[in-house]
Amino acid sequence: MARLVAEDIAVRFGTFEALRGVDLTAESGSFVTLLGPSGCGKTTLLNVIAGFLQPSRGRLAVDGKDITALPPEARDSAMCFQSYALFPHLSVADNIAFGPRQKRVARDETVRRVDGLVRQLGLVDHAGKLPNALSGGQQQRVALARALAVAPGLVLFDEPLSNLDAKLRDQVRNEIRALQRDVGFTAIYVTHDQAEALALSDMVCLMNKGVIEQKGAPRDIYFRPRTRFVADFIGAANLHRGKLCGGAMSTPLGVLHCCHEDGEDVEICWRPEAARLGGDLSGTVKAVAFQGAHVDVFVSAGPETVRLQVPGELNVSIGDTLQFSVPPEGVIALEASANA
Amino acid sequence: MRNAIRIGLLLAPGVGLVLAFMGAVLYRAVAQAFGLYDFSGTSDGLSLAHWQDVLTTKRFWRAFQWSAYIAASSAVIAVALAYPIALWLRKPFRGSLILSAMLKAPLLVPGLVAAFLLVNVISYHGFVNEFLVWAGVWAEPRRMQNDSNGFAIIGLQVWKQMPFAFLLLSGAVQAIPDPVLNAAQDLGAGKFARFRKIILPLTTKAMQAALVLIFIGAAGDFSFQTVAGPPSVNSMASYMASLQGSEGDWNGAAVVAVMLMALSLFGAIGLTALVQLITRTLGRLA
Amino acid sequence: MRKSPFNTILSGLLIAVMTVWLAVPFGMALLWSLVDPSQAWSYPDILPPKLSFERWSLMWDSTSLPIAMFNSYSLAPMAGVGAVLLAMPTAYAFGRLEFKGKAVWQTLVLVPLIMPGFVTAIFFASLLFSMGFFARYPAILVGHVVMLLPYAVRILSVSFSLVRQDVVNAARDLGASPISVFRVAYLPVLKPGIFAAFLIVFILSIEEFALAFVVGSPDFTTIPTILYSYLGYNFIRPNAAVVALILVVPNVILMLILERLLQSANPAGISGKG
Amino acid sequence: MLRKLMTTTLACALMAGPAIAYDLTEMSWDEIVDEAKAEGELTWYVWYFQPEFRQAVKPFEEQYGIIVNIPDVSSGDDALNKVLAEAGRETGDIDIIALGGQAGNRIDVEAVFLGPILPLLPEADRLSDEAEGVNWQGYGVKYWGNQTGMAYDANRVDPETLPQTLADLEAWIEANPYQLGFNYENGGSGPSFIHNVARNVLGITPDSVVDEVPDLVSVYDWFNSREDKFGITASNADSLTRLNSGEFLIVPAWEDMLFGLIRKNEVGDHIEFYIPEWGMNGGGNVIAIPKNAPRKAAALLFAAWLTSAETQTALNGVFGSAPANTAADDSNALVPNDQRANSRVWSAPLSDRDVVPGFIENVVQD
Repeated sequence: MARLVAEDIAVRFGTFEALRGVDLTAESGSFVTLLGPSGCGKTTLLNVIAGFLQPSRGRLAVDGKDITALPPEARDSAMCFQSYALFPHLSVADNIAFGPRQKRVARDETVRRVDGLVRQLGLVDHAGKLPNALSGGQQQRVALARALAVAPGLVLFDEPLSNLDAKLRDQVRNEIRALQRDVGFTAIYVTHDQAEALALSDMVCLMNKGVIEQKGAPRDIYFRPRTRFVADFIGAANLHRGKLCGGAMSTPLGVLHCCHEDGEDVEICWRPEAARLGGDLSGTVKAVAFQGAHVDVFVSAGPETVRLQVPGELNVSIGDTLQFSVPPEGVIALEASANA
Repeated sequence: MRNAIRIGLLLAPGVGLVLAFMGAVLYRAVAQAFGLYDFSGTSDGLSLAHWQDVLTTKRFWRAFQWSAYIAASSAVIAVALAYPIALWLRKPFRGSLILSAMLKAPLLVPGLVAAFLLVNVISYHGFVNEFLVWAGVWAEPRRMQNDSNGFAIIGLQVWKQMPFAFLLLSGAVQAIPDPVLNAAQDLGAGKFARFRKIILPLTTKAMQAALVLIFIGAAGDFSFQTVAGPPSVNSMASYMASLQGSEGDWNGAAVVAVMLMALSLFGAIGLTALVQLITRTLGRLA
Repeated sequence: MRKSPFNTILSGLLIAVMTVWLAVPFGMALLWSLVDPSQAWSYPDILPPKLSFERWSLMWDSTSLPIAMFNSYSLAPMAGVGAVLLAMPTAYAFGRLEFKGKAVWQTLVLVPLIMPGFVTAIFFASLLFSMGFFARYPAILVGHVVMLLPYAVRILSVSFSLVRQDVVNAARDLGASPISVFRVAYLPVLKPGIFAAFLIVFILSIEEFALAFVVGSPDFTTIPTILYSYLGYNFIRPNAAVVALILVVPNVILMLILERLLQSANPAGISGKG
Repeated sequence: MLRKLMTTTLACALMAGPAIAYDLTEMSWDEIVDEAKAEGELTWYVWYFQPEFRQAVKPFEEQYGIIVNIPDVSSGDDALNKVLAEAGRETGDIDIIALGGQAGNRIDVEAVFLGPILPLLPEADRLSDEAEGVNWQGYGVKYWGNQTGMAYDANRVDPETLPQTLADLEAWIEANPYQLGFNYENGGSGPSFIHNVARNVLGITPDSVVDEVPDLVSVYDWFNSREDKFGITASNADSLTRLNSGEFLIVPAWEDMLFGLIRKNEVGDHIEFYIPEWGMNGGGNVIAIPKNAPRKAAALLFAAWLTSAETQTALNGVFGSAPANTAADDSNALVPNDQRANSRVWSAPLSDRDVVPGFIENVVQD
């Protein structure tokens, strides 16, 4: 297990700033996700942590030891690649044993680790096969086993599930989390899938345009987004902008209440599931999407359309007028985004 | 059944023609080596006499050794030069495009012209000699055309064949995905370990193909040998052509042809095995 | 991408070396070809005493250079068309059908590439000799077509495999005749391959020496055989320089065109190895 | 399939070629000339000086209106092989062919060639059917005399110091290591040198009688003991090219070839020529008409023109070749006439064929 501290990491490609001063601390044994749209710098940050990229500024430390200048092969980290990057000429067992052999782990210890991992990840029948003979899910497990075989303090995941189908993805995701708890490594996990991030992480770092917009526990991020970007990226959010006076903002739907200090130009948001049926907000139903447990209802008033999530039993039709309310604790005021 | 006939008909004008032609030529060579189709009309029946005649001459064995030596050195040197360059140019950088275009330039120049250009430059009072004597490196001009080490021919072979090796090898090297190399590095493999454990095994096939094709090409060389080679020794092809052309000895030429094909075959097998062995050994090193 | 001064310096250096490597030999050849017939260039003159283009017109007028060029430049396109046409059915089978022993056939078609050229040439000549077949032009043409067929088969197989079955199906679904299917679904995809195959056979036919030399002996001249005659047996340096330069220039231009065409193609796919 | 295709093509080719049915021996010379003019062109196979010969035959073309095709023939051996290979063919490609005199030893001339043609020629009494010691029995007519000798760089070698005897040569090689170069194949100048050195080493003089090939070990030893003091070249032309560029001081060469090269300034005129007293072989080429020549009358007319005193004089002027017609003027040559006494023949005593293959095996390959 290892505690990673990144301070003021910046990376430049020519004139393009891929990272603009990122600070990140991953506590020992924690699961940290780097989440964000493509091009936000999350993979760049992962490559800096792995050592494939030299930052143009900043420092990295693991357990207090500066590793900024160390090459990847000398770092105590192992990466799981998006494309798996298995060695096509080596059998599954040899792939897994590659790291321990490089790190000059004793022979019987290597054998022990390979056996253990093969068993743990359900690869016993495949140990002698070449990677090409395996399915996508199996390859992913080999990649995971290969990374874990060096017993790293830090395991880096680069969108490891993006090449799997939806069902398999859930399964492997749970396996990863279970393994992380069992084996006890610190995980840095890059993804663009917010559901994955929320489900796995101890801490989510939401990145945008080379900086971390917000970091925190999944609940924090979801229920207390600090900026419009965060609110929008994680889950669905209804946004309003206007003058907040006495904790109230008037919108075409009616007046929304909010526990926040007044201001001339304030942006507020609320989650679709925060809406309650009945109340003094109202609009016309424009579209209805039945989802089983709940119904997504799109309600318009004037130029604005909002999305409500109401229990599945509710029967509404297009054209109806819907009365609803949003409790003040469900309405969040946002800060101006760092990148606005 | 109908499908088999259809496939057969489709293959006939292509593979069929090639096999009929090459089969006839190959049969002809072997048959003439064993005394059939003797045009001089002295004897027409199976015999080993032509083997006896050819294999007892020093001229044949020198040609055999010479061609084996030239082919093996050319193949190894061409690949040894092309390999690091292919690795180096794996990722594009400024100037790398011009460089790889220039590397391919010798493909544009017919072998005969290349040989002529070289002989021109290395002749007794040619550019190289004059320059080195002027610069004081050599006290007097050297006779590089009569060089019994065959450096001129090996140089020409390498010059002409290296682009080919480069194309094959850079194709193979570029086909290795970056993440695979990153993964190896990440798991603790340094530069040399990455080379011998990942790059080498993944490019073995291309390297073997390049070595084999260059070996076979160089073993069968005629033009470089006759234009730029030392006159006191023959290559297998020039000996064969001389037997058939100057002396009208088709059967002797056939013996040389069969031996040349044997040389090509065993050279190819030998080089393939050698590469396999080196790859294995390097891979096993801890 | 990190910039490395090592790369810049090394590549600059290599480019400079290779320029010298190319410029010196060609410069020398050019100088030799310009030696005026009125004054010899011999030791110990460092430079030719007199320069002119006289030797160029002399060589053109008094040698069989024009005939050789005619032979080569008429053989090559015919060999190209022949090889492409004969390669088509096989390439179709290799590129679009699955059948038993396909890999074996795909390897067997490469046999002409690994057979030493002089072996093929001499024993083809021996066959012709036995058959009493004396027409060198068609014999060399057939020889070139067969020897270069592997290249056409390899390139066209790749092209055929790139034709999308859904486009073929769509065309048939819309009621197109076999000819229209070929025109709509196959031809656009095959076109670059056909052109590349034709051009590579063309160039290799022009460069082919062994067969033309042995089968064409003693008097049927192609560009390489006349080159050999002036560079080998009748080696007179200034004349050789003229012939070499006249013949190398069209070749370079053709190869540059081919390079453009094949830029997207994988070289390993063409040579069939790797 | 291939064989079928070829035999079909062959059949077509044969049917297309009309067989010419006339007998030259029964025609008057005027009839032959008329027939030749009707034929209109002819193909002459000659393996050397093709560009020059294309110029030299212009007078013939103008006089008779018959076009002379001179293809680039790769070598004399190849031309001979073609004649032999195609002897069984009904109609060949060759109307008339030039051959080295010694080729007569390798061919059954009566079977392959038309003739005897010598008696048919108007100037027959001034011509010969003997060349290089081989009698062509009238089937071949000598049209070209030439001589091998030693070419040297007169700027750097004093003619007084030129080696004349075997002993001179030994001393000269000792004093000038690696300044002598010669070929062993691709042309006869080097073989002539090897042949004559061998005869001197063995003590064979022109009037010796040699019944069987003597032991040649002493010859091989002579060369092998000096092997790092002479250079092997690739061909006649290569020897002269390298002499011209200053690499060697002395090389064996053909007189006519050197003459031609100097005349066109492909070799500088400081290269001079002599026939040493140890002897060098003289050569002679003949022309002959294959039995299956498609245009026999034109070929015969051309043979008559080529061997005429007028043409022979002209050839001597252009090429420095020794005229084969006794009425021709031979004033153009590289050597004074008294040196001609050093000329030797290829076949006797002791043929070059008995020496050169052994030399290749025991000296070159050693």
